[in-house]
Amino acid sequence: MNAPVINAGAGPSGTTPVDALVRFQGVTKTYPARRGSAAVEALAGIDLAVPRGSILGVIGRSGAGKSTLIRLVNGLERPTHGSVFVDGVDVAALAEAELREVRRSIGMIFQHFNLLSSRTVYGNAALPLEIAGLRPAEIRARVEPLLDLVGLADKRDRYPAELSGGQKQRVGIARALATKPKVLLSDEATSALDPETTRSILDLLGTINRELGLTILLITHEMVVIRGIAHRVAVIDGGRIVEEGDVFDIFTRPQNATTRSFLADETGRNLPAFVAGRLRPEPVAGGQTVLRIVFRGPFATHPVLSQLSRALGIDVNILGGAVDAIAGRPFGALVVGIPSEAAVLARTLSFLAERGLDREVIGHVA
Amino acid sequence: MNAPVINAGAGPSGTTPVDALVRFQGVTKTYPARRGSAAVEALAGIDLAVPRGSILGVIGRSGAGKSTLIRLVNGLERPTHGSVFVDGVDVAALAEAELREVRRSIGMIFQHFNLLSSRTVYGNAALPLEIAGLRPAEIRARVEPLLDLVGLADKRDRYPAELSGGQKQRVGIARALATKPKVLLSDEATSALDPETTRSILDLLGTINRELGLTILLITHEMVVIRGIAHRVAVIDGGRIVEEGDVFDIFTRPQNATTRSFLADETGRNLPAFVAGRLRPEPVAGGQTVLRIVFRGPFATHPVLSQLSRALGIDVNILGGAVDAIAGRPFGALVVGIPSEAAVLARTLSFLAERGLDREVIGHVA
Amino acid sequence: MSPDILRLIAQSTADTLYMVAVATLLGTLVGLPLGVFLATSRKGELLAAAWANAALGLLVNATRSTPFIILVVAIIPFTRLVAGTSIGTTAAIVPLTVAATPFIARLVEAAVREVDQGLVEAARAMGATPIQIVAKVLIPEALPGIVLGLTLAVVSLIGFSAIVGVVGGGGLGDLGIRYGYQRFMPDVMATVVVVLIVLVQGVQSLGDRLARRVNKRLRRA
Amino acid sequence: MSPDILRLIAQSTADTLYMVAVATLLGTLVGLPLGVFLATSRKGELLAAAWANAALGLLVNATRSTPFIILVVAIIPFTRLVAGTSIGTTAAIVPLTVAATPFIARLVEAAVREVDQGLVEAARAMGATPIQIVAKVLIPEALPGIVLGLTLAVVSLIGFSAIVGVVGGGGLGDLGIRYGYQRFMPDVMATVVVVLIVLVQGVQSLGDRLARRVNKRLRRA
Amino acid sequence: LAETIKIGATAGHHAEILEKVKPIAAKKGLDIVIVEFSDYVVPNTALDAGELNANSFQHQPYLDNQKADRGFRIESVATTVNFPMGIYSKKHKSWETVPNGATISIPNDPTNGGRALLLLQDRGIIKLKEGVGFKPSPIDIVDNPKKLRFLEVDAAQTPRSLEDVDAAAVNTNYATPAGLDPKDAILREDPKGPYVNVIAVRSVDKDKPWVKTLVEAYHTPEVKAFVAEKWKGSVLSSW
Ligand SMILES: Nc1ncnc2c1ncn2[C@@H]1O[C@H](COP(=O)(O)OP(=O)(O)OP(=O)(O)O)[C@@H](O)[C@H]1O
Ligand SMILES: Nc1ncnc2c1ncn2[C@@H]1O[C@H](COP(=O)(O)OP(=O)(O)OP(=O)(O)O)[C@@H](O)[C@H]1O
Ligand SMILES: [Mg+2]
Ligand SMILES: [Mg+2]
Repeated sequence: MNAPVINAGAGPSGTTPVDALVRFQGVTKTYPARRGSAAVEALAGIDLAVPRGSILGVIGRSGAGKSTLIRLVNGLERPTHGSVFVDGVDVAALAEAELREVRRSIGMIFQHFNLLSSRTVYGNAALPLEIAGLRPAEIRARVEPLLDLVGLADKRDRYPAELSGGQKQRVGIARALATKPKVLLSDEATSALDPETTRSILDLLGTINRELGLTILLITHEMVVIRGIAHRVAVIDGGRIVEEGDVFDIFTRPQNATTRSFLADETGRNLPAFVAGRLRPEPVAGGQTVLRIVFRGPFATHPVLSQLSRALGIDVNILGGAVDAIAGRPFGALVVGIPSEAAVLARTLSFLAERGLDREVIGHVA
Repeated sequence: MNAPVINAGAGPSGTTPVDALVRFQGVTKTYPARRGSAAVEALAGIDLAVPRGSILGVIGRSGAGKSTLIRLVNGLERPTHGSVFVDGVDVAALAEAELREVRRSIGMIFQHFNLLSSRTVYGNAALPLEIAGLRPAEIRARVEPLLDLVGLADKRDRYPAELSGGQKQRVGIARALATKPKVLLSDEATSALDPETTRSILDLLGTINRELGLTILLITHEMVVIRGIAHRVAVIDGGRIVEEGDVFDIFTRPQNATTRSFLADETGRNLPAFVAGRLRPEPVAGGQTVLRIVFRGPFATHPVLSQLSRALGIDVNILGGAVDAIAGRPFGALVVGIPSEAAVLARTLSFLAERGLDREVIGHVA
Repeated sequence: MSPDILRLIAQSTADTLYMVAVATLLGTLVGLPLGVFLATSRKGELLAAAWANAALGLLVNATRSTPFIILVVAIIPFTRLVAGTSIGTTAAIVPLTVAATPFIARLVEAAVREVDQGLVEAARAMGATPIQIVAKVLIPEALPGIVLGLTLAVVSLIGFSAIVGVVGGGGLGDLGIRYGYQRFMPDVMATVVVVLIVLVQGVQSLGDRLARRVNKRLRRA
Repeated sequence: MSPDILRLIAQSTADTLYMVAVATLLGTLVGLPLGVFLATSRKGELLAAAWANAALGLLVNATRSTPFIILVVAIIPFTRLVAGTSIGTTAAIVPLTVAATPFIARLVEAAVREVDQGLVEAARAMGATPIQIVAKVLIPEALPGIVLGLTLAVVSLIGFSAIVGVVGGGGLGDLGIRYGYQRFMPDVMATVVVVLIVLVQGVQSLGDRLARRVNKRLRRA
Repeated sequence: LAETIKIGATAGHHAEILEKVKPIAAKKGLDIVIVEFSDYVVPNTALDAGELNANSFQHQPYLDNQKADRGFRIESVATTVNFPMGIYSKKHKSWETVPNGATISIPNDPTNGGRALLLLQDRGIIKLKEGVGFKPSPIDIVDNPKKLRFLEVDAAQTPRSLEDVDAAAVNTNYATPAGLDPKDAILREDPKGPYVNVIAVRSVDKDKPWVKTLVEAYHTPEVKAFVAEKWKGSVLSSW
């Protein structure tokens, strides 16, 4: 139809051999055993490439190894085996002193903020610039607009102990961006932020990514963040990458159980409780058959349900689901009810199949 | 139609005079001025009641005063003016020693975890029980199942420095629940958790709430948390409560701009970028008129769009939005496109009006 | 050196160990709670007893500012009461302890002040009594700092114990002074210093090791 | 008390202040970097120079374990080199400084070890050099602890300075011992002790106040 | 059955001599325990309190003074040795060449410091306040025509200060071990002065039989020979 279908333009595709700014090669990280506690294999055989200028989202269960993974990029953690290349240099092989140069081009937002209690908001954001040796006037010119951007201009002279959780996190964000790094490592940078502030921070990151080509590794538990800003996503589970690829592909056709479970809330894949509670395996006379239909690709924004309804002369009842954009491309997953008649079901399924839509019979309700 | 419409049974309604377990009365909290920094009015005239056995979600921008608000409940912060009643006792008027008794019936999950670095996971979770004077055997009987529930049984003897962010947070959750408190104060208890773990924690809290009547004050930035577990929600902005009430009411008909902005991502109220970018104020010949339709109340699960499509013989194109349950009740907000003809629009609007659905013309696309 | 001198050195080493060990033990017994109290009892703090805090602070300062010899003499009646005599190694422990206690108290105070206030808050939120907060939060969390402080105190005491020669206390430092300094026997002086260095080196590395052992904040990569 | 004695007390107070101030200043100048180095140079740490760490640690321990009088004698040539003479108030500053430095170093070391490793990590992630980490992270973050440590050191030095009577250093403590104690003039002794207490009390409360001022971790409710 | 007594002594000569006395006394049935002090007050306090049976470290003037000051009930039962004090110099061959304004280091304890000042007064170099007794201090100087500057240091430190001052007043017990020859002193105390040291006991004990044994053991030719040989005449026995 004439609905506007736009392909997400930004971000290199992952299928062709890419210019990887960050590349993990056979990386293993084991935290050694301690009296009374066994060793922990936090990462096991990680191979992963982050294309230059792209935003890679990293998701995974608590304790899966996400923080360990990104801490390897700037050498805060050393791999037990394997190599981590940043712009062609194996940081795992560099001595601490040699790492310094590399680190100055990497910004990092820490999961626990790590703000200096002895410095004000301004002083904290200025720190990496001082370290880089900028003059006070240059520092001011850099930091003040940044504090404005993260909405902390009025907290400029406050100490961290006087800030709310989200305010601290925003200081960490400003600090990581102050040096205009090539790579940004972001460990749950928006977890303490409200949705509105989160959006504005994501907009900021997106803008820097587009305009300055910033490469971002972004750990998050908020799927909306991945959907909104990431180009690629890596799903890590038990120290292994269980799924990795284009955000749209993975969000619309997750293969791994963990990924599916993560996406359940986000893409309307889960059944609302009021449907789930009534599902039966067998059709009920006069009831409805519950289908899940996934809209992706060229038909994502076609009025498929409307046409189905008219073509078959049936009521199609939307029970749950969502239609939204993922990585800038329209996508929908709806749970619908159609009259419980074998013929109706057969015709519906073939109608959907003709249009290349994923469809799945979930059950029946009275 | 015959779709299963279920009312959220749990949680007392907020309209009748309730038995408030926690009640804020004219509470103001000002952090005093410091050399070079002005005073901060974190809370300004808060009146709020939390019914016994209910779950109150508190949302608001970063720095709005949420943490300050819940820290008043157990007297960690003293109000500048006003009273905070917990089970009829004004905690603001109690001396530190008198507060102790009240505090033992209140569990708290801190935004920054506040785990003792010198104690293992088990030791941290056991702390409140030691303080309450339980014997080691009783403590073990209480703590171990709880560590199982939060998925930390295998980290039992680890120290916080060896835990991931989410693992730390779960220790904090286990610790807060260990004493079987009457009231739980939760400050972003799931912010560092992946969606799956978040769900399991919310299930746990929901169960305790239902079975033991635990009253919960829950700060969160994740609307899915509110939607999934809270009965009531308070929106706080600039130290004031700008909106408060039943979750379903507020999520489906937010009055305040902040609330709306927060809910945008969650309930499909926002326009997908590919629609928003093409919106025009005037109809385009052969184009579509974009409407937002909100499904709530008795018609929420009726196949309204299907019927509209058939009744008017038009294609109704779903451009965005979501259908899901809020506080256990079905709710939907969809952005749809109908053919851009004045007559079609008029008939559509009256069709929707007859069914009592909120509708709004947003614009037009080519 | 004559065997007599060697025997003297052995005896003095034993005396030093004895005096320092007992003085540290007793000094810690009193100094630890005293230090915790000083750290937590100012206005607006956990135990909030501003008056007692000021009084004890003054007492601590008074003890710390009085030159040791004057202190020794001033407390002779007390020493007699406790040790039965005012001279000799055992008696010397009394003034040594009196001097060590406020020193240890200040070191403990400094360590306790470093504890994250968020943890105290967490314990308060659980309804912990001040005693519980001290026992379960402040001391365990300050332990690495306290251990380093005690190490510092022991080393200081070893050096300090030289002065107890005033009351015939004996010990290595006194031996060094009496033979090395007053009788001008450089070889005795050198030997004493070497033994002292070995002793202090041992105490220090033990303390360092222990402080690291009890420090659970360090990530082990 | 005769005006002579009063003049003596005034002079001794001035001497004490002079000696302690200069010794603290010089001791801090050397002890601060030394302490930071000791805290950060063990294997696997920031400046990782295990050998230098062990060597300096030994030096510090050696200095700390040597009884002061022996130290005074041992460094007489050095004292002469620095002060031109080995006796008198100015000369006394040299051994006093030598004794103060390792003490201050250990106190600074303990304070620096308390700094949250996460902050060091953050600075490392910014590409900070070890010197920058020390100057911009470790020292500012450890400042409250360092201030308390220096307070402790100054108070100890005030008490300690009594011993420099050995080399004619003068000062309050020495006056107290010689007149109050040895010549049995209880009024002089009492006066000296009172002046000392006032001095120490002043230093301590100044230090406490300063430590709180530089501590930005405390929430003000 | 042997009787045991505790004798307090200051480190150095007094203790060393007692070590020599010890075996002799033992033969006479008296066991001596020597308690060494590095202080001049505590040995008397301890004696007065009965924690010591005797002490041997002070001369008669000092003892008198202490008794007057502190009301000790102790008294001397025998004289021991004398350490005549000398004024030494590394810069000047004789007192005559010591210039005006010279710095003199003297012991900083009252008796020894006092001795140094009294020695200078005896030689007419300074004048002390009337009736200051045996423990004058530099503030008791009323006339000082040579404008000498006095630096009070620890008695054992005086020989070590010779490089830094024009002259130093050194007790003989510190002079000899420091390598000074008492004959080289540019000024010397009269060996027959009042500063002969004594053994002191508590007044109540003075007639006890062990006192007699102790004094007898002390005043033996062996001890005298030991003193003479060890200190080559710079320490004078009184018996
Ligand atoms: N000790 C303090 N001194 C001064 N201002 C403070 C202090 N504590 C909090 N504030 C200020 O009070 C306001 C409310 O803080 P609060 O921590 O309650 O916010 P919040 O709603 O919890 O925010 P967030 O979602 O970011 O955690 C903020 O502007 C904060 O900067
Ligand atoms: N220093 C350490 N010693 C031992 N085990 C550790 C250490 N640091 C991390 N771990 C363990 O390694 C695993 C991975 O930790 P990591 O911090 O990478 O998880 P994460 O994916 O970031 O989790 P979260 O989402 O909860 O932050 C966890 O099981 C954790 O307990
Ligand atoms: Mg993590
Ligand atoms: Mg908060």
